[in-house]
Order: sequence, then C-alpha cells, then structure tokens
Amino acid sequence: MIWLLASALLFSLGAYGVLTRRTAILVFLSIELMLNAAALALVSLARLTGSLDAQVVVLFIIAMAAAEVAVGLGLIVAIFRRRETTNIDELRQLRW
Amino acid sequence: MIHLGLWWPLLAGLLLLLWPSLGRAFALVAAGLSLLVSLFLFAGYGGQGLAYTSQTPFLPEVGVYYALGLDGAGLLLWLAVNLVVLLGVWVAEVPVRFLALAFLMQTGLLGIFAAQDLLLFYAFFEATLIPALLMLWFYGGPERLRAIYIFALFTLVGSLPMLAAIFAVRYLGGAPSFLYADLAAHPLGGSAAALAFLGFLIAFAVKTPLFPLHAWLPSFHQQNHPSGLADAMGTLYKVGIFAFFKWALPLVPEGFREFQGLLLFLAAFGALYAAWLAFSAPDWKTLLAYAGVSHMGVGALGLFSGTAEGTVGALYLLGASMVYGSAMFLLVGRVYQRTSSLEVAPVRGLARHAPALYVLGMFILMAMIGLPGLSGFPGELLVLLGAYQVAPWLTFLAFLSVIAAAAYALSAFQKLFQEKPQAQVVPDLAGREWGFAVLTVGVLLLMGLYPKLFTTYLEPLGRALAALVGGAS
Amino acid sequence: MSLLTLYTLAGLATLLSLLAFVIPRETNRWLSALGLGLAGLFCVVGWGETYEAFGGLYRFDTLARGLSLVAILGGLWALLLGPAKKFEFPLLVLYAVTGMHLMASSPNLVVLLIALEVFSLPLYVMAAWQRDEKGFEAGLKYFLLGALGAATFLYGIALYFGATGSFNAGAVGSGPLYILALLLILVAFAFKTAMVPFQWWSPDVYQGSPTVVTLFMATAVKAAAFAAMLRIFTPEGLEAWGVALAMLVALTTVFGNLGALAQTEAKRLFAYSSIANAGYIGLGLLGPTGQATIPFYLLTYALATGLIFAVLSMLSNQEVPLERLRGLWYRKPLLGGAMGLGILSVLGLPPLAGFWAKYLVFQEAARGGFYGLVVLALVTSAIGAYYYLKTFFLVFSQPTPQQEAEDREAEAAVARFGASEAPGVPLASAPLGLTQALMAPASRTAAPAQALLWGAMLLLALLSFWPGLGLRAFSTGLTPLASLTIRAPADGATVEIGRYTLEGTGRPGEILELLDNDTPLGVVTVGPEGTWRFDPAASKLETALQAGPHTYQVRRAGQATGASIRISLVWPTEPVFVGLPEGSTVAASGFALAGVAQPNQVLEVLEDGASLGRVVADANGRWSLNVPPPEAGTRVYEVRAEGALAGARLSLVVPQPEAAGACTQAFTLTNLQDGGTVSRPFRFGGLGSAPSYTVLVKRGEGVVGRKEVALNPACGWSYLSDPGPGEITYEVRETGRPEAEPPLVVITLQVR
Amino acid sequence: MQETVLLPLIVALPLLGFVLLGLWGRRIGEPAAGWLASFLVLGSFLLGFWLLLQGGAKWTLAEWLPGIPFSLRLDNLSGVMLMVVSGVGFLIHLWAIGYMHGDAGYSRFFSYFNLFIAAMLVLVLGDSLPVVFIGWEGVGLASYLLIGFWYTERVNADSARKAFIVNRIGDLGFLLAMGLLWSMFGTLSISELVEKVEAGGYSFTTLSLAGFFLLIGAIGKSAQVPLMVWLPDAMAGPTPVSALIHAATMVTAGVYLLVRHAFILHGDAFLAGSIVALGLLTAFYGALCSLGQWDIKRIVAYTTLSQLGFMFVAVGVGAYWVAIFHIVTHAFFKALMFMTSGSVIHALGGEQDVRQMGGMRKHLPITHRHGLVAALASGGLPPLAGFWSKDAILAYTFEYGPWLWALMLLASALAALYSIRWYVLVFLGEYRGKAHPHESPPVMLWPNHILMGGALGVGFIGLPYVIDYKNFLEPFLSKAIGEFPHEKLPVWTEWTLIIVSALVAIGVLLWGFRFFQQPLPQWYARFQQAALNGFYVDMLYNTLLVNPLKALAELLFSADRGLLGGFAGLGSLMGGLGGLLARLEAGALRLYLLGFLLALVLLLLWGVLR
Repeated sequence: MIWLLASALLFSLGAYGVLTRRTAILVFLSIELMLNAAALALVSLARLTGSLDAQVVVLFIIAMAAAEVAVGLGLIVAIFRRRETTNIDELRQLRW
Repeated sequence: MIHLGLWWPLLAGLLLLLWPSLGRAFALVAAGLSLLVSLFLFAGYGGQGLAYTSQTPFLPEVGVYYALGLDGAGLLLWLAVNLVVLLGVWVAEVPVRFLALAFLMQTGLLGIFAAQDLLLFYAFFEATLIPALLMLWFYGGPERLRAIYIFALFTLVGSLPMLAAIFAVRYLGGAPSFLYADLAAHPLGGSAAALAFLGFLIAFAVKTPLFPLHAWLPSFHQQNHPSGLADAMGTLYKVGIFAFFKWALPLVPEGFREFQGLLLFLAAFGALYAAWLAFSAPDWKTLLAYAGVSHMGVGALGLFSGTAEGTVGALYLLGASMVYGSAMFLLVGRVYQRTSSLEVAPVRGLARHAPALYVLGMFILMAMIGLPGLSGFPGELLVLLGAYQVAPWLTFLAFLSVIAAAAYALSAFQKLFQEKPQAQVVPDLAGREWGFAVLTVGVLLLMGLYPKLFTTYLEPLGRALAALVGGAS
Repeated sequence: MSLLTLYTLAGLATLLSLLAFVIPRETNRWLSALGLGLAGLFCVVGWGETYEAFGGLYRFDTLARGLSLVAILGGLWALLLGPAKKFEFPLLVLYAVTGMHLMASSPNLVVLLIALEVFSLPLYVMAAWQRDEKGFEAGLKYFLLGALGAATFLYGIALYFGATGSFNAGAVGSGPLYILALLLILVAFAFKTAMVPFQWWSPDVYQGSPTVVTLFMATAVKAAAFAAMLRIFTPEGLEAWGVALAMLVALTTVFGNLGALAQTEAKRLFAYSSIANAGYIGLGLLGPTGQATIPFYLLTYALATGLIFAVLSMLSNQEVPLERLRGLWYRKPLLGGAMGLGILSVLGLPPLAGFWAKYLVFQEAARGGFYGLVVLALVTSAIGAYYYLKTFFLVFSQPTPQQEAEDREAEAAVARFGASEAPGVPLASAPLGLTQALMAPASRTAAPAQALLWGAMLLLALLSFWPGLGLRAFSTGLTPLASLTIRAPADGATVEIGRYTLEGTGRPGEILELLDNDTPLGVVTVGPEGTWRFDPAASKLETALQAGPHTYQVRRAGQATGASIRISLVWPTEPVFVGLPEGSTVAASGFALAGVAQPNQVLEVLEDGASLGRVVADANGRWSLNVPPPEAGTRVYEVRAEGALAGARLSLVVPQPEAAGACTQAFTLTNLQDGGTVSRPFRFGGLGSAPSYTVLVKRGEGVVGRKEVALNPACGWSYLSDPGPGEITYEVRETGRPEAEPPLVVITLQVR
Repeated sequence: MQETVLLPLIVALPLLGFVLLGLWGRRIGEPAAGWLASFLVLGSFLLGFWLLLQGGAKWTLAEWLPGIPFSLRLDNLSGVMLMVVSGVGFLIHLWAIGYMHGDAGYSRFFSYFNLFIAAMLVLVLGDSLPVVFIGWEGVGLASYLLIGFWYTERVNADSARKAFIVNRIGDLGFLLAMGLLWSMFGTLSISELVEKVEAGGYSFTTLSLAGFFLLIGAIGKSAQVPLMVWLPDAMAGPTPVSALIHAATMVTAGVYLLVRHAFILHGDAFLAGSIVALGLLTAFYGALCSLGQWDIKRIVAYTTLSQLGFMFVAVGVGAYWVAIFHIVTHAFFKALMFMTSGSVIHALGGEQDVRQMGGMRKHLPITHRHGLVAALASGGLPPLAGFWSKDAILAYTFEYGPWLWALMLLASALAALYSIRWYVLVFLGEYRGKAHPHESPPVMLWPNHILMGGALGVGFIGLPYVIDYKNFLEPFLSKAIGEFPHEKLPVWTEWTLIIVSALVAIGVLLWGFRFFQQPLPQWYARFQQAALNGFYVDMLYNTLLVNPLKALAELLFSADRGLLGGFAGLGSLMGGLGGLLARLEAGALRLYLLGFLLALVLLLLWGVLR
C-alpha cells in the first residue's frame, strides 16, 4: 500500500519537474519520471493482487517509453540544430 | 396530391436553375399550375380538421416523420403563397434564375404550412432561409452584405432556442414522436413550459416580426432587388403568426399564459410604433416594411388574446396582408421600373400619365389601411372584437395605428401620384401588368366582400385554440 | 476473416518501410493509398457482425468498423493531398491509421495505450514536417503535451487496475480509487480530443503543422479517441464521470465558439471550430444510445471538416489568412463550393447532414437529462453561427482585383517552378519575392484530390437527405444492450382485452417501469436473454383492462423517457380468462376464475364439460366466478358465451388436498345462485365443517333422490348431477340430520 | 317587413353606376354619363319609396363573418334618410350635369358621385354595425376622392387627405364602440342590441362608455367641435360635392347614427349633457366664423356647421324625431343655398370671392329668387321650412332648461344674421366683379325650383301639436326610433315660444338687411379678421398635435436604427469576449503545461471530494 503512495509522490515530483525546468530535455525527462511512477504503481498493485497481467504491462511501458524517447529526442535535436537552443520559452511564435 | 403541390415548385425551380433558357413562359406555367393545385385542394376540403394527411417515417428511431396535412389555415395560406408567387412571376422584370430562387422559397413556405411533424417544420422553417439569403446575395443592393448578416443571424440565432424548446416539448412532455397529434396530446406543464414557450417565442417573434426583434426587416427590404419580387417573398416569410397558432400555443398553453400579458403589450406597442415610424420612412420599401410590421402587430394582438374571433381574425389578416403586402411591393417595383427611384419625398404626380396605375395603387393602399369592403378590414375587425374582450386598453393602443396608417399611406400616395405631374411622360399599365392588376383587385374585393368563404374553415380552429388557451388575460 | 483490416494495415506498413528505399516514391504513395483502400473495403465487408480475436483484446464490431472507416478516410485524404517528395510521409500516415484502427477496436486499456502511442508518434513527426520555425515549435509542443497525456493515461490505467482488478474497459468498480482512475483516463482523452481545459496545444499545433496534417489530426484522431471513449465511458457508470464530462463539454463549447470569433487565420479559426465540435460529440456520450449517434456525428464532421481543410491545403500548406479566401467561389468554383458546403454542414443548417448530426447529439444529452447543457450548447452554436457565416460570405464575396493578380502570379510560379513540394525541385530556386502562402503545390490539384472532394461532397449530400441510412448503418450490430423497445403488440394495433401480453427488449437483469396512459402499470425485470414479458391483466391498476386507446410506455428507472406504443383495446368478441396463466396450480379448497367479455354478456363456465353456472359480465366487461373445490389433477375450464358451442379453454393444476386438520369454516355454497339456469351436466359445492353432507333432490314437492357427499381433506364438498331438463330444487343438510329440519341451503335451478 | 332581394338592389344600382362609369367612363362621354348616374340614383329613390310604402324590407346574409351577419333593413327612420339621400342626391346629380360641363374628368366625377350615394345608402340601410361601418368608411373614401377631385393642385390633395384622416379618428371611436358592444352583448346587429339593452343585466357605466364611443364617431363624421377642422377645407372640392356631401347627406350621418342608437343614449344624463354642450359650441363657432368669411362656399360651409350644432342639441335634449326633421328641412334649404352659390360661381366663370360679387339680383333673376328663399328659410322666417324645425328644437330645449332656450334663441338669431349677410353680399348692391354673368342653363335651374318648393313646403310635415294641423313625421319616426315619454308644454307657452322666435327671426333679418348694405363698422372688421381663419383653430391643431407627431416619428426612426446598432453592439461584445479567451493561448509551452496539470489536479480533487 505504501508503494502506491510512493508512486503518487513520484508522479507529483515528475509533475513539479515538468513545471519548473526550462530546457526541453529536462521537461521530457520529468515526463519519463511520471511514466516510471505509473510503472511503479502497477508493480505494487500486481504485488497486492498477485495477478501477472500487471507485470506484463510494465514491460510494455518500458518498450513504449523507449519509442517515445527515440522520437522525442530526434525532434529536440532537430530543433537544437536549427535554433541552437532548447529553451522552450523562446519557442513562442505560434500564439493568439 | 399534396406532395405534388409541395414539391412541384422545387422541381420547377431546379429545372429553371439548370436550363435558364426555359424562360419566363415556363415559370408562368409552373406558378399557374401550383395555384391550380392549391385551388383544387381548397375546393376538395371537407371543412373539418386535417385533410390530405400523409405520414411516412423519416427517422423512426428518433420519432421524426415526414408527415403532411392541411387544415383551414394551411389551405388559406397555401392559396395566398401560390397566388403571390404567380403575381410576382407574372409582373417582375427579373432574370430567370431569380424566379428559380423564388420557386425554391415557395416550396419552403408551403412546407412550413403543411408540416405536421415539428422537426420537419423546423427543417422547412430554416431551409426557406437559404433561397432568401441567395436572392439577397446575388441580386441585392450595394450594402447587401450587412443586410444578409443581420437577416441570417436574426433567423439562425432566433431559431436555435426553438430547437431547445423542441427538445423540452418532446422529452419533458413525454410524447412518443414529433407528430403534431402526439405532441398536442402531451402538452407541457410546470416551470419547463415557460422556458419552452420562451424558446418558441424568440424564434417566432423574429418571424412575426414582433416589436424588439423586427430590426432586421427594414435593412432586408431596403437592400433587396428593386423589382419587389424578393420583398414579396420576404413578406410571405413572415410566418410568425401561423407558427405561434400552429405550434407554440397548442403545445405549451401553460407557458403561453405566463407570457400572454407581455406578448399582448409587445404586439399592441409594435403595431402603433411601426405605423408611426412608417410616417417618416424615406423610401417606399422602408415604409412598406414598417407597414407590414404594424399589420403583423395587430394580427399578433388578435392571436395572443386567445379568443376565437381574435385567432380567426389574425389568420385572416395574415393571409390578406400576404396578398396586399406583396402586391404593394410588386407595384413599387413597377413604379421603380418607370421612374427608377423609390424615394417618397420628391413629388412625381404619376396619376396624370398613368391613371390605371393610380387606381391600382389606390386599391392596394386602401386594402392595406383596412378600408371596409377590401381584404384588410374583416381581419382587423375580428381582431378588434376578439382582443377588446381581453385587453381593451391595449386594443385601443394598437388600433390607433389605424389612424397612423391612413396618415402615412395617404401622404406617401399623394406625393407619388397626385400633385403637380412631372414633365417626363410615364407609360400606363402595359399588357402583362393589366393581368396583375385585375387579379389583385379581384382577390382584394373577394376577400373583403365575401370573407365567409375562408372564415367558415378558420372558425373551428379558432374555437379549438380558444378552448385550449382559455382567453383569460 | 475480418482480421484482414488489421493485417493489411500493419503488414503493408512494415513491408513498405522495408521496400521504401528501393521502390520509387510515386509507387510507394500509390501502394499505401491502395492499402488504405483495401483496409476500408475489409471494414465494410461483413458489416454488422462482431469478431473477437486475441482473447478479447481485439473486438471488431460496428463501432470499430465505422470509426476505422473515418480514420481511413482521413488517412486517404492526407495521403493524396500530402507532400509527395519524401517517402516517409505515406509510411507515417499508414502507421498512424494502423494505430487508430487498433484504438477503435479494442476494449483493453493497455492496448488502447499502445494504440495511442502508435498513432501519436508519427503525428508528432508529421506536425514538424515543414522543418521551419513554426513546424518545430508545433511538433515540440504536441510531443511534450502528448507525452504528458500518455503518462496520465498510464497512471489512470494503473489505478483502474487497482480499483477493478482488470484492464478491460467495461469493468465495474466503485470507491474513490475507481473515480480517480476514470477521471485520469478522461483527462487523457480530453487532451487527445482537445477538450477545454486540455486544449492548449490544438490551436498552435493546427496552425503550425502543414494543413494536410491538420486535416488528418482534426478528423481521424478525434474519431479514434472518441471510439475508445465510447467503450470506456458506457452509460452505466454515468454517475461516476457524467458530471465531470458535462463540465468539460460546457467549457469546451463556450471556449471553442467564443475563441473563434476573434481569429484572422483560417487554420486557427477551424482549430477552435474543431474544439467546439469535440464538445458537441462529448454531449453524445452522456446519452443512452451514444454508440449509434456519435459515429454518425463523427462521419459527417469528418466529411465537412475534411472538405474545409482539403480546400485550405490546396491553397497553401503554410498559414492561410482569411483574406486569402475572399472570392474563392469566383476564382476556383470547385474549391469555393466545397468550402461553402463544408462550412454550412459544420454550422448545422437544417437540410444538411450537420444539422441531423447535431440534432441527434443534442437529443442524446436531452435523453440523459442534461437539459441545461443542451441549452448552453444551443446558445454557443448560435454564437458559432456568426464566424461560420462570416467565412461563408467571405468565400462568396467579390474577389478584390489585387487577389486575382496574386492568383495569376501563383499559377505562373507553380507552372514555372512546379510545386514547392514537387519531387526533385529544391525550394530555394523559387524567387523569394513570392510569399510562401502562394506556393500551391501542383500535385494537389491533380485528379485524385478533386475526385475525393467530389466524393466527400456527394456523401455529405447523401447523408443530408437520408440521415436514417447512416443512423441505421451505425446502430445495426448494436448489442441489444442499449436499445430498450416494446416489440409486441405492434404499435397502432387494435387488440382484444386479455388476449395479449406486453413483450420487449432491454438490458439483461435490468428493472423497467411500465406505464399505461402515464399511470404506473407495474414493474418487470428483463430476463437473461434481454427480453421481458408483462400481462397487463395481472396488474393491480383497475383501468388496465378498459376499452379505448392505451399508450404503454417502458422506462428505465429514473429516466424521463423510453420506448412507447399506442394501441386501442376492444372488448373480446368471445369471453376469455384473465389473471391465471395457463397451467398454474390453484387452491384445492376452491378459487376464483376471472376474465373479460362484452359488457353485461351472459356467460357459462364449465369444468371438464360440467357447467359451474352462469355469470353476467359487469359494465366494464369484467366477470368472475368462485369455483367450488375441484378434484385433484389438471382440470380444463372453459368459458362460453350463452348459446355458443365452444369457448376459451384454460387448464389448471389442482394439487392433492393434504389433510388440513379440523375444518372450522362455516358452510358455504360458492358457485350457484338460487333461481339461476344451468346446462346439463353441472356441479356445485363449497366449504363446510361437517364430515359429510346429504343432498336432497326434489322436483316440485316430490323427493327424486338423495345423495351423500363426503368432505374432502381441504374441507371442500362438491356434488355433480345430470338431471333431466326442467325445474329442480336441491336441499343440502349435514348427513344424519332429519329431513324436516330446515336445510343449510335450498336452491332451485332451471336445467336446460 | 318582408325579406326581399330588392333591398340590396337599391344599393347595387348606384354601385353599378360607379363600376360602369369607372371602367368605361371615357367611352360613355360627356352628358350621357351624367344622365346615367342621375337616373340610377332616381331608380334607387323610386325603389326605396315603393318598398317604404310596403312597410319596409329586410335582407340578411348569415355568417358573413363568424357571428356577424351582413344584414340590411329598411324601416321608417332609414326610409326618411333614404328619401333625403337619394331624393336630394338625384336633384344635385341633375344640377351637376350642368355645373361640371366641360370638365376633363366628367365621367370620373359621376362614378365617384354614384360611389358616394351607394356608400351612403349602405350606411343608412345597414342593420348590423359592421355593415354600417362599411358605409361609414365608404362615405369617407368617396369624400376623399371627391374633395381631391382636382388632385393636381396640392391644396386640394392636402385637404382631401386631411378630411380622410380626421374622419378616421372618428371611425376609431366607432370601432371601439363595436368592440365594447360585442364584448358586452356578443352581437352587433342593431335589432338584437335593442332587445338586449331592454333586457338589462349589464353595468350601466359600460353602456354609457359605448355611447361615448359612438358619440366620438358621430363627431368625426358630422364635423362637431373637436373634429370640425376638415369641413371648411372640404370646400376645395367641386360645388355639387359640397352641396351633396357637406350639406345634405354625409355630415348628417353622425346625427343619424346617434338617433339610430337612441336606446343607448336615452336616460344617460352625462351623455345628453355632453352632446348638448358640443352642439351648442359648434353652433356658435359655426355662426361666428361664417360671419367673417369672404369665400362664398366657406360662408355656406360654416352655416352648415352651425345647423349641425342645432341637430346635435336636438339629439342631446332627447328630441330625436326633431333632429331628423331638421335634417330633412336643412337638406332642402342648405342644398338650395349651395346650388345657388354654385350657379353664381358658374355664372361668374369660377369666381368664389364674395367681394367680387354683388348685384346678382339684376343679372341672374331666377337664381336670385332661389337665393332669397334659401336665405329666408335658413334664417328661420316663419312660414318657411327652416322656422318649423328650428322652432320645434327651441320648444324641446325650453323643456330641457330655459337657459338653454335663451342660448339657442341667440344662436338662431346669429343664423338669421349670416343667412341675410350671404344674401346681401351676393345679390344686392352693384356688381363688383369684371366677368359678365349669364343665367345658368335650365338643367341647373329646374332642380333649384324643386328644392325651392321643398324649402317652402317641407316644414308643414312636422307642425307643433298646438296647430291642429296633424303632425305626420313624429308618429312615423317614433315607430322606428322607439317611444320616449315626453310631456307636452302647456298650450300658451308653446304659442308664446312660436311668436317670440318668429319675431326674433323677422327682426334680425330686417336689421341685417340694412346693416350689411352700408360700410361695415370698425369693430366688425376686427372681428372679421379673427373669424376669417376660424379663430386660429387650425394653427392651434398644427402646433399642438400635427407637428409634434411628425417630429416624434423622425425621432423614432433614428431610434429604430439605434436598436439595430444595439444588436450589432451585442455581437461585438461577444467578439471582444472571444478575443479575451483567445488571448489565453499565449503560445508559451510552460503555460500550457501549467494549464494542463492545474486542470488535472483540480479535476481529481473535485472528483474525489464530491
């Protein structure tokens, strides 16, 4: 049960990270953190209910996270090559 | 038979759109045919309840039926619409595509009067807007864009509360389908009734047009094609009174009773306000627009009084005002064609050169101000008799517009026809216009001298509504 | 068989990604277009059946077929209008469509998550396709927020698993954990469908990414997301997430319509319009039969918005300021017309399909009881009418000469330099003087794109005049679960009282209320196979069996409306039994037989051929007769109108009367009345406490016969006699009492 | 009183004339149109007379409107009016043939003339109030057409419009009366109303309100004080129009309406009082204005106004049959007066200013004789018709109150004064004009002869009871109007009244005869200036009513455009709101993330705490 609280804490930590960090990579990193928090929650619930499905799902999550990283970082690198900065505050052309 | 009457104008319109080379002759024949059909329907009407009904499911899961049927009021208004379209097609100097749009609108209007399913009615009610917009759009005056915005927004924004009211009537009332019989069998009660009626009120007030929501009318008429055909169709599109009579009052009588006081006041005030305004209208089209608002105000007063005479008077006045309102617009179109100006102010003294036009103008104007013996009077008299029982002071207020009507009509008439004739020679009525004149004068006299022909069919409807709404003020 | 859609999509995607380096770009594009077409075909084949695979992870039912079709339509459009220069674009589209197909057809949450990722990742890349400032910004924003959404979704799934113990959508759960899980999932989908307050990304991303991708996003993504929502948020759990969704929808419709009023750029304007439409579709979720109406709405919405964005993409891939649309009708009639039709349909002008869609969705919310929300939605769509009309009239206004000059310039530039996207021509060589917006790629106005425009317009027109077609298509294969109907007797029929029972369908195990002319008639529970039966005669309501029109209505508990039929009841021509179903067991000590006949009609009740006496039906046609204690076994009772040879039969089972101890009831004669007329043979009897009774048969004054009748264990006595015609009197006394003593009962009968 | 289709035929004849002359007027040509119109009117006169001899007639078309039959009814009262309308009407038609000789719109004139007669007949014969109303407004329309006959001059068209609008104000009163009676009794046919009123069972005040509305209608049509402004301007029409419509028939319609509804007015002190007051005021106003006029037709118009005042007083005091008697006598001598003025104008080639006339005695001997009889009859010289009817009114006013009798005596003195002034200025002294007058053709003279005979003899049908010569009119009329108790004055007071009014009349006529021949004193010139433009009543109405209304109309027109602005304002408000919301999308990714997470947290909190 304690682990559920831990995952919730991890999730909110990730959220805090998303809000405060300025560079895209660190924001993405904190999102990955939230993903892992969800994985942790799943593992703890699997332990509680004893069902195997949850553990299989955790494996899926890891694979999915990897795919996301691949595409995400590709995008961030492309932006860096063009704008020499990954500070998300400078990307403000699209508004109103 | 009813389907032929309803969809034939649409077919004719589409044919004309695709092959304009068919020309005006075809249009004339088409309009004549639809008038014949409605005459045939009128003759065959047994006088009681709904005739020519037909009902096929369109969206059964939702309870929407393609249901048609004509009662006394529907038949009278069918006759009026078809007659006006015939007159318009007969005399308006307009390109053939314009006539096609008029036919499209005619089907929409006939649908409004024949629909027995609320949602079908709503579909026709909205669909008629498109040809009207296109007419204003393709053949309008310089600032037609602004007029279109106002007209489209008033109608659209007006009719969406109606959709909410339709839901309330159907789902709170508990009726199994949208058919008129089912809805009328489950009138809506309680607090929802007031809200539902408000929804109907807004939509139909725009179309009556009732006082505050009439603002779209003057700009609509000013910017329309000077031939007057578009304005005539616009006059036919003032279906508010019929809609109140057919859908709003029977379905939500309790809601109506709560708004009755306000409605009576708006109708009476609108009648006088518009008649007064017409006095200072700069051009003929604005004058006729406000005159229309004034007459509809008087009609609305009759209907909202909830008495049998008032309802019969309102419906009769609606039919009559459709005929003489449109005829007057078409006449103004003919005057424009002769003198290429619509202003009221400059004196033109046409009577000297065009006496027949002078007499025709006199007839229609006298009918408009409700001279007994012509079509305006029976309706106004019945409205007076009905409304007086419920709200004597408001009736007095509304019927002051009778004096204002005489004022604005005759002063404008004098400047146009009488006084010093101008040098420029104006041709009198030509071949086609004689047909228009004879037909119009004939109908005005028939409706004025022998209203029994129509009122016998309207009478039971009026009494039924009075029983339902109770006529209490 | 119907796994083929999945196989074609996934298989083709992988195959092409391998072959892409070798085969020329054009064939790559045509192959993927062909693949999409094939997948669409497989969706349509076998419409209506549901096909389960992978142990319940993949359910290919009508909902999946419909929405996969919408996704494939979006994909085809993006493909045909998309840039042809690079081979990656068709592949990305294929992967995205596969992801959407998966999402539309699986009830398992984890598979949904994976499907979400499968179609989101290609979209992030496609958003950044333009490789310019705005493109990257759009891509990054979409990516980061998308990742955040996925994380929320995953966390929601974890909690969902915690609350319900299963990953399948329809699982039943309760308590705060369950609500938290559902809300998290709701947030994830709210983000995907751009509902306020999670819609931040969509205006910017719609504006930044190429118009073709925006088209794909606006139509296909919403279809897939709502398909999943339909599976997860089923009407049963309405209390848990209903109000939350209602709040989201309210905010969305207001924000979407109001925000659009102040827009000057076309793509951003229609981004707000698609936010508003997401709100309207959300309305559909709140009603009981959302499964049929939402796909219909999505189809019409996809067609209309697809038309709009297709025309925008034909104008330019970058931004399309509204002024650019001025006079489009006069410059390019086909584009102008398509745009006009699209706008009017999205606006919801009556004869067009958009109106029927909007109406159905509003009706769902009304049925769900969210009246306030419906009114708000109506008001906001009235506000929306303004900017739709503004654009509509812009398209149809006279083009300014300066615009026409711009057009001619663009045509010349395209002719000379070919499309900025045309294969082989580097962008740089085009003179920089032309604004980017001008570079309308030549390949876009080719035949297939125009064919698609015409096809979409025709389909939209078809749906405008026969909405029933679309609605019925989407609600065929619908599990009886949702539909609540009364099947028998037929609506509008005239039926004889007592000769019919009400039957209909509903959700198994559900409790339904029945009303007769708006007064409660009774309650019935739906059987396991989803059907229910109810005999109005059995109800306590006394008006249930009156002649005249009856409106029977069946409703779910707590809902205002349900299915209803109107029938008119007439008196049965010949009498009939009511109240006792065939073959039910009755009390051995005597019971009451009741039924319906013509008012004050004279009837005769017989038991196995023996008359039990005449009875007269009362004013409203009801009659009843107390049957004297019958012998054990199955007895056949018959009721005949006077003079009729036969009548309705009813067989009842009389149990063996077990010894009921000392009989203390007073002596009674239940069925015959003094002075009645009877036909031969006849039986009479009643209750009593003496061990046995003697029946004295007299004709006039002379005693004709004497018979002793024993009391049966159920304290009932009965006497069967078959005398000659004429008048006969019976005197019943306890056995052993002297003749002279006044009898317990004296009856004289006329025997026919 | 049998049901016969001949009754609507009476109306149909002049209507036929209207239609025939209207459509084929040019083809029928100059004199034929006149004769056709005249004979049609004669036809309806004879038909009416024949039906009247048979004791009246009835004709109804049931359910013309729901609950309202289209019914005509000829009883004694409408019989008398019919005789006046069609009789005098026929004579004026004959006279107009001569007068309108050479006018371009000759047949158009006679078609309008016949329309007027038809409308007047409908008014008189109508049994149910809406039918009377058809005649009522039909007559208004005909007067509009005829006053504005020469519509090319702006002044004629303006006065026609003015007449129609003022009449319409009266008609509104009539409409409201119909509305009230319908809501009270549920029927509008006069015969049923009579029974219902007798039956009672209604609140008395509402009945008097209905009476008041009828009074407003009558005032509008008979040009009584508040609504009398249109009659003098109505002289813009041709003289036969003034003679027929504004002397003999239309203006008396108001009196006829009140007499027809005597059962409502009777016994209501307030109503009677107000009618008397109005009548008196109009009588004095008409007399004084007439004395100051220079245009010959305006002089006669104001005299009509004054005489109408007399009739209203008669109705007020309850002498209903006397009012009708005065209508009959007035019709003869006023028509004669107008026709003589017409002949003079015709003779002088259209000259209407009295100052250019004079000395007609020598030039037009026959017309002079007509003028003399007309002036004396209008002045109330004893043996002539004017005296008997005026004297009967005076007798009844004496009963009502001696103070009223004195005032009425003064008014009749003024009447004698303006009549003799008219005679003197036109016929005596030297001819001041330039044209050379010639006698009118016989077709104009013969109608005048008949009217002169009438003016002389018609008085004898209603002699006061003291003279043993039997009174024909009172029993004849009271059968239709209804018996109203009226105790007779003692014989000697009746005789003294007769002698006093005779002496006053003769005295004033002689005094006036001499007074108007010498140069007029200074005070009279000043009075004349004020009287010339009707004591500035017109100017008063314009400043008080007409101009403010026009200004208000302009104001309302701009207000209406403002209303449209209001709706546009609402639209832009929505646009502004939208702009605000769009501002939220500020483009910063961190803002979006913050928005996303904040919403997430709020939603979860709300979900759990609910």
